[in-house]
Amino acid sequence: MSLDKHQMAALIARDIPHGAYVNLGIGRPTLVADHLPADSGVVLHTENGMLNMGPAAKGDDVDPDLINAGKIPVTELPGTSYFHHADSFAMMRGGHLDVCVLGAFQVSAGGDLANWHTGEPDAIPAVGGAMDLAIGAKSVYVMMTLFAKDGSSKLVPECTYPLTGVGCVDRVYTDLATFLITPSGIEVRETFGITLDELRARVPVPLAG
Amino acid sequence: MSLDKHQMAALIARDIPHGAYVNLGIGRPTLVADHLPADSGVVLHTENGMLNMGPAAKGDDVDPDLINAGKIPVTELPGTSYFHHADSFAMMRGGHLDVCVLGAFQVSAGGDLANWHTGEPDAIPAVGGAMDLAIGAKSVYVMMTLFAKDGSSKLVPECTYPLTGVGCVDRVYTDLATFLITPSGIEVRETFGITLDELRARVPVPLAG
Amino acid sequence: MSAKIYETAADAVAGIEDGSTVLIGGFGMAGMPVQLVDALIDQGAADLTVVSNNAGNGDTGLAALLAKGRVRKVVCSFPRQVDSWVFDGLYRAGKIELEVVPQGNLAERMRAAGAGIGAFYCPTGVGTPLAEGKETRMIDGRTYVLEYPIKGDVALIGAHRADRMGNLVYRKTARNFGPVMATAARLVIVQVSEIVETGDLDPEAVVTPSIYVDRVVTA
Amino acid sequence: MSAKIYETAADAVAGIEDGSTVLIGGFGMAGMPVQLVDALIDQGAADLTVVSNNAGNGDTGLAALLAKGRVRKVVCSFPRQVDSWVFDGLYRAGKIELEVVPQGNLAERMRAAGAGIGAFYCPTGVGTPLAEGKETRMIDGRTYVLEYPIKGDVALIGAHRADRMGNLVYRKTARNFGPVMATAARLVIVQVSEIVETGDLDPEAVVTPSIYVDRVVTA
Repeated sequence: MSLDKHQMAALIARDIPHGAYVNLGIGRPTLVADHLPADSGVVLHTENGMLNMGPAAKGDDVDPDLINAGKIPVTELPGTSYFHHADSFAMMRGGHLDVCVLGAFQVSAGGDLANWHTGEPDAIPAVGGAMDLAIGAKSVYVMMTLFAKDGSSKLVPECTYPLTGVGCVDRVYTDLATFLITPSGIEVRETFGITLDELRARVPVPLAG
Repeated sequence: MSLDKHQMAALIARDIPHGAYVNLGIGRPTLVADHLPADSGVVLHTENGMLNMGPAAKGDDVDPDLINAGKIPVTELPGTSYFHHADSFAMMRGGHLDVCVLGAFQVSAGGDLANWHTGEPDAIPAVGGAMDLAIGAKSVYVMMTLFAKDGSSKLVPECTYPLTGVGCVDRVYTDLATFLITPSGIEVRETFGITLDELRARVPVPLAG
Repeated sequence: MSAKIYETAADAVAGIEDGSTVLIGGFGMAGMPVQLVDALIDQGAADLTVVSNNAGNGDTGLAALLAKGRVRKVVCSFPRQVDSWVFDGLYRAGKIELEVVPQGNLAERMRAAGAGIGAFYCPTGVGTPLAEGKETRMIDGRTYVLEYPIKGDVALIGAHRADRMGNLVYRKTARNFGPVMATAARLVIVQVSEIVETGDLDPEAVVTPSIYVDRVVTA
Repeated sequence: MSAKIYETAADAVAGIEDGSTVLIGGFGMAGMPVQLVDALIDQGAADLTVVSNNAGNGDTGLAALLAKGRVRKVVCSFPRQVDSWVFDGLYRAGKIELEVVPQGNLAERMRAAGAGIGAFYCPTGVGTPLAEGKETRMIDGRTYVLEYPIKGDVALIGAHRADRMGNLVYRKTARNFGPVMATAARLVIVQVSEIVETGDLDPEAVVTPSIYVDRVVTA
């Protein structure tokens, strides 16, 4: 069976090392937090200036001064620290985060990432911290469905959407398979409800089994 | 009569605008602090990470964690802030200090400063924050005797000692005269116990009266 | 010592000139200096370049400034939001310029302006449309893009508390761009929830030292 | 959560390799991690490059490390002090290399290493012997020198308090180079006066976030 988004999030959560410093991109990657065990020691970073972010705030805990990068009210955990934007992005860009998990429109065989702009001429461009996250973390994990709504593969020989970062993606977690991007090409770590041959037939990139 | 170092310090103190943010270089320039009136509103910066430094610490007030750039124990005043070295030098280099007062071996007609190295071949070079201070403050005042022990002028057409900064000095306070360095040359603002003609005879730089 | 404390937001924004580059703090609404932006609307300065992370939310604050036609250009990382209809309309009508800057570059370029850095080689954006036409350089096997400082004529900042000298502390993630913008503008205007006596802020916990602050008003 | 807390300074400095670049905090003795430097002497790593503001005082700490012949090169802003006889002797005997760096460049170059900046154009030192042979560029009518990051394999830092996650606060001007060095080295080792429970430091006042800290020991 293919994975739903919660199963994908759980799979990623299981792969994050104990005690890692992690940034979860806005959207689906934030689901990963729900699957981290209580004793994971994982510390969440949000690029708007906070380490050791807690779960979303509810009810009386909502504080307009305490939000995540998606502008959703969150909470703080013991051991939180706050810092300004230049310090926060220095932390990201300086390679101090262990893992970041991002959504994507496309990932190329060489690990290029496209996740900020569909390239449509009338779209208003908006990048936020995506380009900084893409090049900053020690490991960049992408979380996405393998195929777009029109059935085309989002794992591609070369991205056709405008790039977010070049050669920055290490792993791609999808509903149908997990891919490792290595210097010698893409390796399929595991599949879900699909065979390697079926994958090879539908994904226009060489896949090592 | 020529000025002694305390009179020079008093003269500089009088010229510092109300409420200015000021760095006093190590050595004689620190004397300027003793002559600032209590209501001057002047805020002293020390490049090792502090604004609103107070007077030297005495007796029980001595705290090895609270020192100035000359490594002398000092005190804090209400409204002090501490910051790390990169932030402290960003403050200097970014042009936020109103005035810094520095000692000098030589100042050139064009405002070049030499104050860090005598150029002797066996001298161990040591620059500290001198080059950062020289280029950072909005106004750089030099405090020095006008003549060296051998009688030579320290105000020179071109510095012969290794430079600290190029074209960075705005004013030179000496025991015998105060000089303003302007785009059109050096102007003598006032003299002490010496005539302008005597000055011109001994200082090898054109002096406007 | 209290020369920096202003009675009203109108007094605090007096003198901002047409054509100014105005840095406006905040990430969404957290840290947004709403009262100062409202005062700037009343003050009337036009032909502004606004540098801020977003391009206004709803119909108030920065969005209202845009709606009044006072802004020539927006420099930001993320203009497109669910409630950014004012900006969206102006942009699609060709009535406003937009420079999209990666969020980290926005912060670092203002930091460079404040720190006296002339330009810096940055790893973000290499090979992307946002680096097109920019100088690049390979250093130690990695490619970098050359980025230049963003200086402000004015910064409008929302902080938590100020003392009467102008030292500032912020609150939680509302800190965001405030401390960096305070270093990057010639005239720094701050709205705070509370002004305390000088000496009442912990010197170890001051985030923006008083040297960076010109005018403070309670909002 | 307490994987970062070490029992002894000897444990904390274990594994530092010959040939390492070691960043050592402190400005004079303020913030100097004396116990860690002593432990490094016992640990035995040699052929080190030491980056620190000064080049040792008296006969202890960094001066003792130099006296043992463990240091190949010193990168600092101010080696020459009244009590720097150990360094002075080695230098005059040609037994140690010296790179003198303006203090602001020392700080900013380490900050660049920590922040992922490939190089930066800096106003300090232009036209002086310390910029000789370096690339320069005119930007907006001002000349700048191109400066590169200083990265450490290890940083040894003295701070005031840590919590069990590794968040740090400093004390007064002993803060100096610690926070910058913590960002610039692969392995960051800290001595503190006191370790407190996680949650006991004010999140608004943490100066070095836990992400930068690998090992903490009470000294």
